[in-house]
Amino acid sequence: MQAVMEAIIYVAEEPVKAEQFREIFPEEAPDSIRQALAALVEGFNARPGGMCIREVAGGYRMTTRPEHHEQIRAYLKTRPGAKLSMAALETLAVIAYKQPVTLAEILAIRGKKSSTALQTLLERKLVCILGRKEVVGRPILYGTSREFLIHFGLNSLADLPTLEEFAQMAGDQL
Amino acid sequence: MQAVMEAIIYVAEEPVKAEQFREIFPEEAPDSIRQALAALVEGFNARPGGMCIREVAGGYRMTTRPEHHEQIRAYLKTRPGAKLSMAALETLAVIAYKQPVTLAEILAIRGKKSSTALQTLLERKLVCILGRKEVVGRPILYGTSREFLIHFGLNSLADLPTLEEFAQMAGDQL
Amino acid sequence: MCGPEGPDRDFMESGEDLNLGSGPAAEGSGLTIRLDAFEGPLDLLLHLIKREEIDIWNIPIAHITEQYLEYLEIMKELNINVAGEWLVMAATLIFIKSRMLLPPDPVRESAAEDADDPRTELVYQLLEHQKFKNAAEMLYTREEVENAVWNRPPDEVLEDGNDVIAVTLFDLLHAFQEVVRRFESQRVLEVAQEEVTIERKIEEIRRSFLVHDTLTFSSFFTAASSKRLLIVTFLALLELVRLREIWLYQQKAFEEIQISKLKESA
Repeated sequence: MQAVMEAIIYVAEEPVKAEQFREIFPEEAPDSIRQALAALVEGFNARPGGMCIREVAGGYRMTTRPEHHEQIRAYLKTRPGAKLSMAALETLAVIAYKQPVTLAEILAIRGKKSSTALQTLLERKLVCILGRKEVVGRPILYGTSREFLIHFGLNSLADLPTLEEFAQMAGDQL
Repeated sequence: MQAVMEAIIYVAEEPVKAEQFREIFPEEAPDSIRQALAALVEGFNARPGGMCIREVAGGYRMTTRPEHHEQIRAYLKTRPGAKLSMAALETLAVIAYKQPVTLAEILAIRGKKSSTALQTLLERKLVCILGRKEVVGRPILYGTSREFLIHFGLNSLADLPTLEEFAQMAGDQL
Repeated sequence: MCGPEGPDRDFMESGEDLNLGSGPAAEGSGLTIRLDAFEGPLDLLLHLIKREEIDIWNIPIAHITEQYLEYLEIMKELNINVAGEWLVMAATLIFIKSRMLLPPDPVRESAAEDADDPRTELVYQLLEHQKFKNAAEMLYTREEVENAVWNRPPDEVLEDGNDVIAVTLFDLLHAFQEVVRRFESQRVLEVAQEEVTIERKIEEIRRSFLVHDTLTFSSFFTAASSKRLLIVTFLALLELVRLREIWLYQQKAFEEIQISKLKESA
């Protein structure tokens, strides 16, 4: 079973969720699927290879190990991907921690217009529209997407450090 | 060195040739590269995993093991449908807009080797051979097939939108 | 412009949405820098507070206001379009300053001093902003890590696959546009100088660092034929500093500024 799981994580374009394995192994008990998965991840990551299996966005995903990035990049002849600007990252941080949040609320925290940054985030699908706030003007509510979790290698929003940690840091810095 | 080799075979779109590793490890002796490669392939294929490294078209390529194909196919069917890889999609786009076109011309436009992608497109019957170009070497000319039109719901190639129309479409969606 | 420790480098750092808008501008250069592509007034205040090592709970408001207004002047000179929020902050600072000059209300003097301090609200706003700047830093670090891994390019693993393909015409066009974009980006040098954008300039600079490890700061400006090109070059260098691809330094004060490429961090 572990070998098939490995092959499926390898071919999958998206992180594979544990539930998906239940469909593939309908005759297996959920518990033994979970155990096989855990054993696979542990065993795969313990070997001194070039890849690893990581938990991202609630699923399992195979990637190269970060420590080889220089040689892989040289081989692929790629440049580091288009990184987000600090303005976009700040806007994204506000959305991640305050979601669901409106553009006006983002403006209040950042103290500056953030529509260009928000546009970038929407285009890159890191942010999605969650609905509208039932107040005057019915402004759009924004939140982070699954793509956000994948982009930052997070398993869930709970993996983010708490805001209190950043508040304390801010207190120490100023 | 083996871990990096493994990672590179993993990310590569095309089978990786031994000579390519010489470029990646210029400081290593060709002999030790050959040995490391042989050890990698042997070690990788000896483990009871879901993938293997195979020698294909004079290079090394990572694939799933054939014995798991039934279950992998079952998994792939749970998805909305097998997508074409970005490489195949780009190659198909170049052929659609530039046909009749040779492999060398595709390479020049995409800036990347495209033979595996082209192979896939031929197998999927989205692309067909139109004849040979009357220049030195008489390279094969490729074009899109009837399947291609059917798949994309086009009546004829003249129905393909122009890039300008596309830009407008994309603009309207945002 | 000074080395990486220079006081104002980090303030003018730019984002990926570096746009040179083409509003009406002085000297007929047709160049206006939109400030919203840079940072906001809170960032400037935090920058000043850190630079001057000011206690955030006791901001010398008159001094900070003066500095803030000086920056606004410089921005105007640089043809930077000052957005409304900058003026709102200027008004807020001037208002706080004037309130500080008033004698304290004798009735409420014994009450919580803090609550009556006209600076309190601004302080909380600054702390809140710094909090999210820290969160953004964390995201930046995570992004760096994720940038260093690759997912396998999905290709056709099952070579005998007869699956239905889930590709729309839209995907196809998008792919073609991607190819065209890549193709065109490889031909930067053929582009007329008038059209040099920051992105192209960045690519140009990257190329010169493929050949050289160190170049002088001024060498990037000698060939510039217009003010616009000077500014574009300048912003491109700043962007590369932000991306940590290059760094600027001086051997000694007042010496020629050198630019070196940074080795990719392993």
